[in-house]
Amino acid sequence: MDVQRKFGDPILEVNDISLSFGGVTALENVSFDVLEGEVRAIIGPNGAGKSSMLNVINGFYHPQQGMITYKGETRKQMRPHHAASRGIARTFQNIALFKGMSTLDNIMTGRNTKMKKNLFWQALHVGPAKQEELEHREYVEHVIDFLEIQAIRKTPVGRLPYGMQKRVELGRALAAEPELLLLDEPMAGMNLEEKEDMCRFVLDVNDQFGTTIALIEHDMGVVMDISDRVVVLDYGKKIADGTPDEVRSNQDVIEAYLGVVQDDELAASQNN
Amino acid sequence: MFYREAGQFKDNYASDQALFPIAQDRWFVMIVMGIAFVIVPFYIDDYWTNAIMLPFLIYALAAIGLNLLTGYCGQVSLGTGGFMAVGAFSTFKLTTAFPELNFIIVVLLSGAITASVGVVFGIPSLRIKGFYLAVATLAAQFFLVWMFNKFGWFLNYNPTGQIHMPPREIFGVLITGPRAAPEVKYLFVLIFVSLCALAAKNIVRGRVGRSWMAIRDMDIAAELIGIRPLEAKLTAFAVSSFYVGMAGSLYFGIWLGAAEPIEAFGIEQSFLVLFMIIIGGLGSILGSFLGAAFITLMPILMKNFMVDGLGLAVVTAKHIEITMLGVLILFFLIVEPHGFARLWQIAKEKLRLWPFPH
Amino acid sequence: MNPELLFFFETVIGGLMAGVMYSLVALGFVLIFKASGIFNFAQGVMCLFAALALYDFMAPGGWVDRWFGFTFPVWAAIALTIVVMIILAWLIERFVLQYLVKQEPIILFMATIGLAYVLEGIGDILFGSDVKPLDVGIPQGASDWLWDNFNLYIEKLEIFAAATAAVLVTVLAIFFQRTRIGRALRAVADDHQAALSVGISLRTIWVIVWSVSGIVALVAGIMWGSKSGVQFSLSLIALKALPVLILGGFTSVPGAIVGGLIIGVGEKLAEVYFGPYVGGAIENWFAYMLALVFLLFRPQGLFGERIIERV
Amino acid sequence: MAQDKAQTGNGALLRVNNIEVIYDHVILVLKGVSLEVAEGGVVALLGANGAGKSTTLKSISNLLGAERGVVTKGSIIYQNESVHSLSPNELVNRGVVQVMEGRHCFEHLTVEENLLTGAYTRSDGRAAIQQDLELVYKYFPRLQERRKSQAGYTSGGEQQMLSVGRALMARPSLILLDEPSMGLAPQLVEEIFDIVKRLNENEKVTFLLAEQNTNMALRYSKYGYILENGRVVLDGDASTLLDNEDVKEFYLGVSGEERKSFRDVKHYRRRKRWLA
Amino acid sequence: TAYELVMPSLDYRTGPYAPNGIPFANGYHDYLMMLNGRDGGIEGVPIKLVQCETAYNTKQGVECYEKVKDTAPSRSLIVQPLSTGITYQIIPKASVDEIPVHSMGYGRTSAANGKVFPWIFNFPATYWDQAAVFVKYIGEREGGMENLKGKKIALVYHNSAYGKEPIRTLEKAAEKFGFEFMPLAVDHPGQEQKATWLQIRKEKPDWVMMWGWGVMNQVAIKEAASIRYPMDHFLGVWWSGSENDVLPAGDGADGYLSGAFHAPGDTFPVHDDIKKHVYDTDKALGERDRIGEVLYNRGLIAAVYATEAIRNAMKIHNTKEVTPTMVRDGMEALDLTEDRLKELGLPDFTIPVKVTCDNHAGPRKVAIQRWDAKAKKWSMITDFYDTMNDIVDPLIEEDSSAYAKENNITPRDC
Ligand SMILES: Nc1ncnc2c1ncn2[C@@H]1O[C@H](COP(=O)(O)OP(=O)(O)OP(=O)(O)O)[C@@H](O)[C@H]1O
Ligand SMILES: Nc1ncnc2c1ncn2[C@@H]1O[C@H](COP(=O)(O)OP(=O)(O)OP(=O)(O)O)[C@@H](O)[C@H]1O
Ligand SMILES: [Mg+2]
Ligand SMILES: [Mg+2]
Repeated sequence: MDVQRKFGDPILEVNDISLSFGGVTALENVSFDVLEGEVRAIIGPNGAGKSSMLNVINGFYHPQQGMITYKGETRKQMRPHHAASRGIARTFQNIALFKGMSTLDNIMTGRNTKMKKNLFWQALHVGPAKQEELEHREYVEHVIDFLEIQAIRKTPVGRLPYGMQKRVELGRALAAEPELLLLDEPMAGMNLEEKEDMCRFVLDVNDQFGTTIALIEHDMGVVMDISDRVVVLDYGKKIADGTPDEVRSNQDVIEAYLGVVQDDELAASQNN
Repeated sequence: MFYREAGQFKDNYASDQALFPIAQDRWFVMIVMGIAFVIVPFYIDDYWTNAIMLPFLIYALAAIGLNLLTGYCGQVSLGTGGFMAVGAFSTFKLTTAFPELNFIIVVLLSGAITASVGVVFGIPSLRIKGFYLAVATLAAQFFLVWMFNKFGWFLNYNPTGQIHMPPREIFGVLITGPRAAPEVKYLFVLIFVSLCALAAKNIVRGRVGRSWMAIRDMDIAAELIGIRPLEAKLTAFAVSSFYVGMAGSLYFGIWLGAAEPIEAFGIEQSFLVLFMIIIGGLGSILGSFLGAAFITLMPILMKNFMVDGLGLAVVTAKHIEITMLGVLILFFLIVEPHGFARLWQIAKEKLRLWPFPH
Repeated sequence: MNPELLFFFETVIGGLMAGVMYSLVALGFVLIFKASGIFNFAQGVMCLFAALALYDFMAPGGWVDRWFGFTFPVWAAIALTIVVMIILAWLIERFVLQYLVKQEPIILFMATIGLAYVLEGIGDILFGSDVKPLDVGIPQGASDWLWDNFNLYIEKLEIFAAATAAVLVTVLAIFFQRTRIGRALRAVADDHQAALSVGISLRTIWVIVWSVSGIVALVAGIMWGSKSGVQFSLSLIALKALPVLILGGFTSVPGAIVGGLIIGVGEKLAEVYFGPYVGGAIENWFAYMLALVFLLFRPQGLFGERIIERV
Repeated sequence: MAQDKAQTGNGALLRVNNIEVIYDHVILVLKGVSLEVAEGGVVALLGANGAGKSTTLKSISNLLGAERGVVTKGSIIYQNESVHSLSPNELVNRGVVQVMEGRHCFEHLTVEENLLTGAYTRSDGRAAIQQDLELVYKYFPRLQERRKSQAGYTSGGEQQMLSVGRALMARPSLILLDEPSMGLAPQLVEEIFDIVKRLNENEKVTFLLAEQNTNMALRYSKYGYILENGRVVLDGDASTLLDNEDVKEFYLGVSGEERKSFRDVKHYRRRKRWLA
Repeated sequence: TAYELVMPSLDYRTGPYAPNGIPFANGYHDYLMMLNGRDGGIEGVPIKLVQCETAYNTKQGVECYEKVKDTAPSRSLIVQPLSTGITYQIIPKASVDEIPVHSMGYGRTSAANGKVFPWIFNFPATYWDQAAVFVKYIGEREGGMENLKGKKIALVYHNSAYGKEPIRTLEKAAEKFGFEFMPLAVDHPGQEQKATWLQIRKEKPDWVMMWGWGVMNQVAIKEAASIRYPMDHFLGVWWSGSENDVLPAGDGADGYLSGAFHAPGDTFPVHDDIKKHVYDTDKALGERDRIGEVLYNRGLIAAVYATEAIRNAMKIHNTKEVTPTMVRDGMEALDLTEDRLKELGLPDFTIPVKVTCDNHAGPRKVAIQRWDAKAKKWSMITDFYDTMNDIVDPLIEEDSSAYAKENNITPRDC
């Protein structure tokens, strides 16, 4: 890392979170924080509780125990739309796009919380409602340009290949102008080239808009390269937390997750 | 080839978001509207008005209403008949209580009353989903109809439980009752339905429409990106019921003129409108019209063809008609599960590429 | 016994019995839904169709009689009707379902409505629309023994129906939960495409379930046909089965029975004790309201599979 | 192209000849794809998003119908027999099983029931099935831990393991794997490819796998096809492909000598394409 | 081409009520076809029967009405809507189109008032008359009207406009005679009536009346038999008294009573003519052995009334090319005497009917018939009873004047 990156105060802190479903414990006393402006990775073996953690953060799961502090406000749990309107946006592990809608409309939904005109004006579709619609359309077009998906603007997302769908999903999250962006395996199912693009998008969002990013990813190359700090979960417990380099050399992490370091990519990135 | 978009450039977002961004579409719609408004009224007679155009237009309005709820917001409702009854009875009570009230206002108010009833019965949708909700909405269907049938107040204490539309004028022209001229009824309904369709189209391409569709496609994700299910679902129920209520109002006021709650607003009514939107195309305003046309006209056309054309016995024709209607429904579903609207779209895409297949 | 109390008992038992009759219809819905995720609106018409076919095999003046000059004894007629229902299932699969793999539930629902029209039309053309009194030898009338000894009024037909339903439910529940085919059926309901990919033949499965539910429809058709004659109205009993269905859960065989019992008792008690105050005929909506109330607490019905909500 | 470079003589188990696929009547997706899989081979199908990998696999296993896609041209020959018109279950009976992309599990069935459903077509008795169940559990211990949970409630990776495990339960002779490594933790990715290797060597199972993890895929396979825009643009032995400069640059991310850090990619690369 | 008399018939041979609609439609059809075959129509002018299927559905009824009303060459001379719902629908339209409607024994009762409803006829009796006659009959059976006091009379009714018709009359009668009135609604289609009959079993009404239709009738009669309700205290309106209704209950239905305004059976000369001119010439739609069923005969008598009215019209206006307006005049001058009935081959089939300008409901008399389960036969067991004018007339007056007011109709002078 050539440039020294600067981060602000913690935008998000999770404290002592425990979550279980019937007999299954998904999270157990997990605490960590995310600093403003950083790229924070969450890694861990399958079923470790990473996705559950994101679900807790934006209010879909309600933890049995623990506190979440977001932008200085502490609560036991969030309401999903409350989280959304306070600037938390996310993408999903199993793509959760609105299949029947076009790319453009999908991304426009991301701006829903920002649109205010009431039903009556919308039914008439003149004056203020139209104005508002156009303003937001313009912002969305920025996002579309940014993600280079102009060509599929009007395509129903159900028809898009997997990778494109992931991109549209990112677009939808970006359209909300989030302060905290939660990404659940954004690069799964992409080839290298596309991963590079995706990393670029993530880093650009982070740079240009100062958006804080929390990201789950299994590709160690990506995680090690682009994240500032990494939390490692295993069986619902936090087993490590630190910079990529610290984590990589942590014996627990190697045993639980990375396996014997033999991955070419990992080796390669170590050489870097 | 015929349907070429090339060369039609849009240089601002407004024109890209226009109702019919493609010129051919614009022309097509204008021609259809021209015929409907200018030519048809000169030729229309009692039969065409009462047996064909009024049911078609009024059902189209109801279908748009249900489509907003089911096709756009994904909440399957079988309470349409009950909500139409609310519209009809509101109209009856309003015109008899305030004979001077303009009929246009009566229709709008009936819609509004139905909307509020719709919201109440929409509340369970926050918890109940899919077919469970569909069946649960039958509670509304049965309860509302029962209520209108049971309490004399709704019927103005008419001993036989029928309601009648008294003759009413707007701007000096008789619009309801048997003496109203067929073309007047037709034009009135046509104007109403066209404006409503336009408003519906506007709603579904704006924020509210998108949040409905988001709820439909994946309600959890929608909630997580900041769409309030409560707000979205209840507005869908409200707007949908508003439309259905107006349809009920016209259905009773202009078309039938008299109605009996159980018969006129029974569960068949709910199913009928549901067929229309599925056959026409869920999530399509155009589809609502196509579906309404199919379901209201097809049986009549088939009947007239078989009885007048082929000279079949009436009863045989009826049996064949029922069977054929079923066969046609199956046929179209197999050809294109997403309804006529989708078929139309595919046809357009083919036309665009014509003479090349892909 | 105190007449008020007796009346209460009678109402409850009457409700239970009526509920069982609804359950028989609901069971057919459950089978198909559980095994293919299709909300089969044609179930009611299938009951009618089965009863019509059965009647035709047995009664003088039917096709069989006219063409061959004889009629079948009851058991043979039932066996033949079962064959007819299996053929019907095959035809339905062959000409309709096959083309609708992986479509959305509402589309499949619509297809079954189309099917209902076709069956109704064909049933009318083939068998006419007269009322056909069906008698397969099920005892009719009030049970004399209960009447004489306890002054209780219970229909023999309904006792018979209850016993039949109990047997059916037991067999079907075991079939679904314990057998390989049962597992495959549930798999199909979850994901058509994935089921195909593991080698489950949707076509076979569909023929099987539609046949089974055709047979269940026959049973329901026999019971209702014996009760009120075979005629078009028979197809409308589907509407009485719907609240049972949602209350018990679309996917649960035992749910169909328990739901039926609750709805039956609930609506009868309401009609008898609450109805007179509001003018009566509240049974219909009350059944739905009752189901709705249960659903508010358990959106998947009492015994239905949990609706999986995840991101 | 494929024919003249046939991998192992004429013993091709599967031969796809010049197929065209159209979705929804109008969307042409595959524009003449041909490929060949030798008996006992491991063949990788590579390509960017939307190149048509999944579509190719689905046309082989005949799962396209469910998505309103049709093969309009060409032929698919398996064991010297055209399988174009067979139903998917008949294909499974003949030993062709596909693991679909995107974890199609039976949500309401438990993990174990899912696995057992995988053995639906088998008739070699309970004991044998039980044995294979143990085997799958051995490969994926995580599944054993969650065996009684409803599949719909398992994590993404667990579902992925489940769909791979389920396919193994059918004891197929040809497995079509669509992105098996997606969403799996690194050591599991390794594990999956190990399983591929083991089954291929010990049980003579043939594999056709679509993968994004080019590096892995090519290391474990013998032959590879690169698909772009619905056409095969390059094919060859895995080792040859690994050495191909273009492949290296675009699929392996090694330009010149070594791999670049993701952070260092400072501009979106204008990709060079073999075919527009 | 030759002039033809257009007579539409809005049938329902499909849907839940088809079992009842079919025999009626057959009776109507057969009589007209018989006239065509035997006499070449009415006074030599052939009849053009235009059938239209409504499935007992109001909306389809509207379509049918609009379709048939202007049929060439004569326009519809007289419409039989055959459903209370459709009748209500058509009443205002027909009045504007000036086409007479005959809703025989159904439809809107207050249409009896010819001053307000010049185009609508509902002779020979209305539902309110039927209710009144039932009360009279019960009084007679109880040994005098004064004995009605303190009796309990239940009404099991189809929960629709049709089923609700008698309620007002019965309420008035209950007031007057001091019996307890207990209405029990049954929802369409009425396959499940357990609750109703449990209530009856508990409350033990002395008499039960029924206004049912379709499957509701059959189930009710069966249930009544099951709870061992005495069948000779169970009275159905004339639409609840056909073979279809009682046969499914088997022996249990023996002794069940129902209203009627014509005789059952196929023993009248007219039936022989029908067999000869319709069935032997293969023009029939129904089966020969069902001639003479109650509803068949009802269709037949409807056809008799209509054709006699047309014949009248021809006489009055002295033309064979009658119009609907003329037929209306013919209806209002209808006087079907006993002798005329005999001439028509219907001796003692029904009572004489006389319709006038202000009385469109005719004699308003009803008889009672009883079902014999052994012989599988209905038979008339009483004479025709008069209605109770003191109860019914004011109701008709009230209802028709309310209608007139609502629709700005000035009652004509008669
Ligand atoms: N059901 C469908 N309807 C219409 N188009 C489709 C459908 N499925 C796929 N496509 C289109 O077919 C093309 C190829 O898709 P396919 O899924 O085969 O790609 P892929 O190579 O598997 O991509 P990925 O790596 O993202 O999985 C894409 O452009 C996609 O838009
Ligand atoms: N709603 C739920 N009900 C029951 N169990 C659940 C639920 N959600 C998650 N789990 C379980 O909790 C554990 C953690 O799941 P989670 O999805 O968080 O894993 P993950 O770390 O994201 O794994 P992966 O990398 O495979 O996606 C898993 O074992 C999963 O089966
Ligand atoms: Mg996860
Ligand atoms: Mg793919």
